[in-house]
Amino acid sequence: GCGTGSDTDDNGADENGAENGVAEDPTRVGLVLSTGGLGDQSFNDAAYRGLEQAEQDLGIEFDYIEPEDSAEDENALRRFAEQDYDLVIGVGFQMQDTLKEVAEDMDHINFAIVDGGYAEIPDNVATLNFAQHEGSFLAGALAALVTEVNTIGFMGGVESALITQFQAGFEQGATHVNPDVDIDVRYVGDFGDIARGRETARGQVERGADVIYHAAGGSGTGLFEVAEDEEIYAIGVDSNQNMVAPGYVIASMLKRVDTAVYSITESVVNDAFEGGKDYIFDLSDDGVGLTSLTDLDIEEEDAAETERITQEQLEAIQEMKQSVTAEHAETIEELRQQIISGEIVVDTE
Amino acid sequence: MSNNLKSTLITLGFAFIAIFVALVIGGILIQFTTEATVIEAYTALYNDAFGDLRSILNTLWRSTPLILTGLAVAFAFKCGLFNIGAEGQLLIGGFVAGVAGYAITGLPAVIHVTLCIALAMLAGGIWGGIPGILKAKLGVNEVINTIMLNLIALQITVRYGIQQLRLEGAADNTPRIEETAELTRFTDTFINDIFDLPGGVRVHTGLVLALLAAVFVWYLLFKTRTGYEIRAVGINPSGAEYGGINVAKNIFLVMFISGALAGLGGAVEVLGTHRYFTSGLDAGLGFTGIAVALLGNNNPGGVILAGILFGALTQGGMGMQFAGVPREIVTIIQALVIFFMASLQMFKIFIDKRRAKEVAK
Amino acid sequence: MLDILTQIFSLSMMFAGLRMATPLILASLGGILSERSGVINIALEGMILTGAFFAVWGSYTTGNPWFGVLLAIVAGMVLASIHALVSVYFKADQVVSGTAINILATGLTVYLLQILFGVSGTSPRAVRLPAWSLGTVSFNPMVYLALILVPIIWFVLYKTPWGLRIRAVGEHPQAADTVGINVNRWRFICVTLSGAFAGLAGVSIAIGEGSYFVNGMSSGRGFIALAAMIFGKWNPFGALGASLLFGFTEAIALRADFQYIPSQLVRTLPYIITIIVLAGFIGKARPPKAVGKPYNKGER
Amino acid sequence: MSSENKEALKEELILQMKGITKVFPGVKANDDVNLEVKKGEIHALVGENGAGKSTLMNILYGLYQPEEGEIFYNGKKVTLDGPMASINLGIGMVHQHFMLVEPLTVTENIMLGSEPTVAGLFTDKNSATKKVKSISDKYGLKVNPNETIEEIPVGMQQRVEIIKTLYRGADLLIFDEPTAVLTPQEIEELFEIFKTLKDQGKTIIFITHKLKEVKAISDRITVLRQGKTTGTVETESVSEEDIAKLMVGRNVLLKVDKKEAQPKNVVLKVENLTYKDSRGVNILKGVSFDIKEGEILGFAGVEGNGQSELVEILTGLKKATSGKVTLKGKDATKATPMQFKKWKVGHIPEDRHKRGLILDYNLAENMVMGYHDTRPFSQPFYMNFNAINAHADKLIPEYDVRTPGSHVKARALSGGNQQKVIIAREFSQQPDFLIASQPTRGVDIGAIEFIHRRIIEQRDEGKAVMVVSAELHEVMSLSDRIAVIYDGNIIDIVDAKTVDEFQLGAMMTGSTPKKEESDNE
Ligand SMILES: Nc1ncnc2c1ncn2[C@@H]1O[C@H](COP(=O)(O)OP(=O)(O)OP(=O)(O)O)[C@@H](O)[C@H]1O
Ligand SMILES: Nc1ncnc2c1ncn2[C@@H]1O[C@H](COP(=O)(O)OP(=O)(O)OP(=O)(O)O)[C@@H](O)[C@H]1O
Ligand SMILES: [Mg+2]
Ligand SMILES: [Mg+2]
Repeated sequence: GCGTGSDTDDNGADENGAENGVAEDPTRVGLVLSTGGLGDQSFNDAAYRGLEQAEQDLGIEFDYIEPEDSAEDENALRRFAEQDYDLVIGVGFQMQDTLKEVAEDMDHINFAIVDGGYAEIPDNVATLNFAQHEGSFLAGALAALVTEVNTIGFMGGVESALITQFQAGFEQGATHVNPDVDIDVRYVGDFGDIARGRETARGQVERGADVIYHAAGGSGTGLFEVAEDEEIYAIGVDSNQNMVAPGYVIASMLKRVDTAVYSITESVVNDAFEGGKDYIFDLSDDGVGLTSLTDLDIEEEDAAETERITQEQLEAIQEMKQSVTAEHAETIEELRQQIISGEIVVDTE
Repeated sequence: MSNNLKSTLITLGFAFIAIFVALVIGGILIQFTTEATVIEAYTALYNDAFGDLRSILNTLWRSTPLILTGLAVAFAFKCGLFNIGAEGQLLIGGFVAGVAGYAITGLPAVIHVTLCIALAMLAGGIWGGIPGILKAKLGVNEVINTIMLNLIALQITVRYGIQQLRLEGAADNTPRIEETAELTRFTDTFINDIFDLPGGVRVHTGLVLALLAAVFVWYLLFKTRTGYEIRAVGINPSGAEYGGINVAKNIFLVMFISGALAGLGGAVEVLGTHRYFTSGLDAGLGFTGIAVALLGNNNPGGVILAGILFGALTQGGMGMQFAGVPREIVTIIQALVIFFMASLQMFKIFIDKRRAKEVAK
Repeated sequence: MLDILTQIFSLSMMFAGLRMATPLILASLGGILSERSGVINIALEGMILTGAFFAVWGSYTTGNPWFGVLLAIVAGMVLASIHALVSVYFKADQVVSGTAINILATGLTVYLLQILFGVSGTSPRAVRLPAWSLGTVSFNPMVYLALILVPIIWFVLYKTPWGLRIRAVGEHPQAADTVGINVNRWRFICVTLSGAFAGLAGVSIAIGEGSYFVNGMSSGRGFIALAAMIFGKWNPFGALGASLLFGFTEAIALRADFQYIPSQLVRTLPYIITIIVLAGFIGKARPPKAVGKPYNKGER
Repeated sequence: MSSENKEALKEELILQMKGITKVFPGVKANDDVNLEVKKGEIHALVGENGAGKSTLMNILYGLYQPEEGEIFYNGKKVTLDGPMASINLGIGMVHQHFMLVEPLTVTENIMLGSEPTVAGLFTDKNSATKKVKSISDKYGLKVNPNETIEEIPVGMQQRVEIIKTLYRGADLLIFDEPTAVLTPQEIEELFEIFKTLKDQGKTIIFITHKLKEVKAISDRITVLRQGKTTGTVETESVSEEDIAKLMVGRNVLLKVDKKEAQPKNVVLKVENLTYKDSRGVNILKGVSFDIKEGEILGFAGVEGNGQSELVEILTGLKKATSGKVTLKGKDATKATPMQFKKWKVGHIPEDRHKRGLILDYNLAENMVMGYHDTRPFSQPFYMNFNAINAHADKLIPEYDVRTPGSHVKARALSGGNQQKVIIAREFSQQPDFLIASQPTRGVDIGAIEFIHRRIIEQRDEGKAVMVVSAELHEVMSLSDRIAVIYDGNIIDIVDAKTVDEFQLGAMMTGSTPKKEESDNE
């Protein structure tokens, strides 16, 4: 769907494009989402957001495709390339082999892949990778610091290559600050089942966990509901989810797929695309990281302004930060620096 | 014979009307709720499904696993069995093919590929055979067991198997299969020299296998003693028993073959399309196979046609997305086509009634 | 080992099982109504999903979750009436029609989420149904409703004229026809009602315990409900038992701590148990005789 | 007859069907049919299989709508657009294949569609049961209201059907071949019921293939032939032969004509056979007998005394609990149906729809069922459909199967012709031992004659034949020896020439001294 964002967005893009003086020949970006499609509350949504932002700021045009199953990925990638899009982005490392194949065929087109790794990266491909394990390390550390009962939980969606990285980082971070902490690891078995997510979280609470981190997409919503009901703390993932259950989500582990997509797009717009490279987004460049532990984030304030949350809810978030997480902010920052400097090495599996 | 031809033509005519009506309704949605126009959308649908050689070949490529799962379901139906389990059988078959494809090395290509396929069919066959034997020996309803086995297969293969076998740091796939285990793509064969195939044509020899499977099923059902027995059991088990037919044996056999066909569907996807067993294989191919079978009237020829129809809808659906129709509307249109195709039955009854009236005069 | 047992047979595990079972109970009751009248309802899955969507939408737009309940029921019924129209009156294959409904529902909910909420994936937060406390226990209303509906449906099926007709229509439509019962109309009614039940199942997963709609949140429950219905031999109490078994084993898989078995394999437990139980103890389940066959007057 | 009388007669007519035409794809089932029925009479409707009797009655009951024709009920023109229209007029029908819902109880079946309720909500079972009781008392129709249909015998099922019509206030009752599935005793009972109904002022239309019954019970007879009315006659004025001729259009031999039997070697030996069903009930309690080449051993007995199970054991469809079956010197106790076929055992099953035919297979396919694995029909990798079709094309004229061709589905044939298909199939394989179970059930007289002749031919060719029939007359006229079976035991084996109907009847109900003896086992 040609930027099926709402009409107003398109108009906005046009105006912006005109201002930037590239209206005649805007940069065109094709986005092939992974099979979960839009609404996964994870990288698909984030990648889309990044391009929306680019549409507004940089005056690009973009199209996206949601393949019905992964067999269609190639088709979609190739179609974009054949239509001479300036940049074709694939999301999810399920796509990495197909993308490489297409990129080698169409070597005059720029490609990027979110979460993809190659032994040898083709010259026209940029891989965008995230140190989710590092961010999760901080989430684990925070959880271990906040827990009052020495038991924390990790709730994954489905056992998979990606989610394992979240889990590994979380466990390492937690034991780093408190070697004796009990970590209850659970998988929902589904990325889109709130009810199962809820029961999973309830089970974790029953076994004593009072801080739970999730990497379970839509199922994670169940965790936030349980956090409110059972008065425990949750840690969100991928984007700022602190507003979902204000006062109960102590932090979110951000994974800035949107920023990554935006910046690679920007490089194309500026004729500065450099392929054959692996772009790693990690703690050092805020490609991953925790939401602020002391003050309100822009997103949180923005949510209140646009009335997605009430003023009281905003205050609840603020108050929670002050009473719960602020005291650990320094420790977490230190850990962050240690990881950046290489003093602490976080494993992925 | 000419009467037969006539009724086939009439059926085809109605099929077109059904598709047309579905497209009209879908068109209204497209026109009023998306930025694409009906014309753009449907031109894209047609072009991507049948517009040029590449589209046609890719439609056939998308049809390949659907024809196989459709055959699996249809074959079981002919014996009065409802195999909802093609999905699970496909997964198991695909998984086994994927594992055999990389774990076994050093074999010549023909042998390796054949071995992978044989193992996949065996595995799918066992997965279908379990509910088959439970039905045959204990009379347990096959629908419930095939549903259960679908869920078990998903956990064992996609969820557990892949996690155990995938290489560290790699995506959710089993390791890539050896080249000797690949089903050749048409682009790598002499066909390429003749037609000069464009890039992105992914149809592979799995298509040939699917068509062969259809011929096999047709021959088995309608030309052999086994088929005679299977159909008899499907229509009237007591009568078949009276006729000296071993009902239990046939039920097991049919579920085994049905599972093997679905397993073959998994194998061609793995060996031909993906080249590894991937979590993406869990894409409802088995469930769509049910619709393919029933739309195809449970006959192999019909299954091929219905499989191509669904392949075209998927393939063309991608084109519609490029034209600005979001995927969900594509999905809705697919559902509408099925509805109207299924409702054709009504027209047939109507025509029969009209004929009776004519005879009376 | 003992630890596992105490975990499994704890009260909270029972409660979790009951919560997980609720949508299954409701949907399988719908399945019973439909199949007892002779129409296979493989479309429960799609109706649950659609019901869940409208539950959230109704609750969200009005702030009153009960309005969501109402909408979910209506939505389930509308979808079901399409299935009924196509498979009862147009004599389409019931399984094909059901498959089409399921495909339609996946597309439709995503589409409506876009159109009505302007978002994709997860809906905004809706108002949840209030929990009802009964002494020390507290559940969402759907749990109680499911438990109450079981005897009611049983009563309707076995103690009222309607039930008698429904059973007759599904078992021997010609016989019903010859005493002046309108076979197709009863089938239409039953299938449509089954949609209401599936809609309620959708309510229970969407705003029963929670407050959101997520794409594909029915997660195959329609098929499990179908299995529960067969497992329970098309009897409401049987289906209740089967649903509880499924819910309970699922709760165990989600919540109990099996040290040495990978969780993916633990998750197969409910299904393996079902196969074993069916093979070992229950055996043959005889479906209503005419199920799956469109009724044509002139045909025998 | 004075004109006044004629007027009175017109008054008396409860039903007139005029110029009824009904077409099914490929068949004109009724072609300008006329039928007049008087109030309070028992009117027999006869004709060959496929003559259109059932179709005409289904039209009267509103199940089918005719393409042409008019119906007058009590002098008024009526439109019967559904069963409800007919029921409301007071027409009731007992179908040949009962319209009963098996898992429901007797009362539930009877009240279905017109249930009394309490508070308009739930079924008032008590008052329904009461009403059933009062009807059953009034007309002498014994039923057990709370048993399910599955549990009760056929005769009672039929009484349930009758009560169903009376419950709805029927004045005109249609019976489509009500006696085809009944035992002689049950037929007696049914006729008593007919008389009671007639005494109470009800009118009865009655379809049967048994001319003796027509003579015994009816007042007038209407004959259909190939979809057309041949005429209506007073029963008193015609003989059985006359009716037969009207139906078939030629003279029919109503008596079986046969030579003296020439028994030779023993073909089948059954020793102490017992059978327990899945619920643990003893069905066969130690049965022993043998059958020789060139003789017909008939089995007389009220249905449900173990005959069906005996036949199924002797064809491999059921396994004996104990005892021994020896066939041509080989132990056949545990043999499969296929083995029995290989040993050249022919079997005409009692239920042609359940066992005998694959209704959706065409005639050619049906005519090789059970022999489909033999040459020339089955070749190593394919079935030779040319041979199969040729086989059918040869048998169809030979066995006088009335059908447009061998490609027609068995379902489309009338019952008699379906039966002939089975007979053609079994006889064409030249069996050494033939088991014929209810070989002429529901079959018209022409076909009965034909079937009987063929069975005796088999005997005369030196084959061993076993005949099981609920029809005493049939058993007596076909058999050389008669085994009387009662409650799972063979009471006695008697010479068919010396025994009479009353003796047999008595033995069949178990009232001989021998009964106690065998019961003691
Ligand atoms: N529903 C139907 N569809 C098609 N053909 C039918 C149908 N019902 C009856 N026929 C055909 O119409 C003809 C008359 O059938 P009908 O049942 O009236 O005969 P009948 O006199 O009752 O025969 P029988 O003595 O065997 O009961 C037969 O050729 C039969 O095959
Ligand atoms: N759909 C149909 N198509 C073709 N023929 C039909 C169809 N339905 C019924 N018939 C035929 O019409 C006839 C009417 O049925 P009827 O109740 O008289 O049974 P019948 O002929 O006496 O058979 P039987 O005695 O074996 O039960 C049957 O012979 C049956 O085979
Ligand atoms: Mg008849
Ligand atoms: Mg008959």
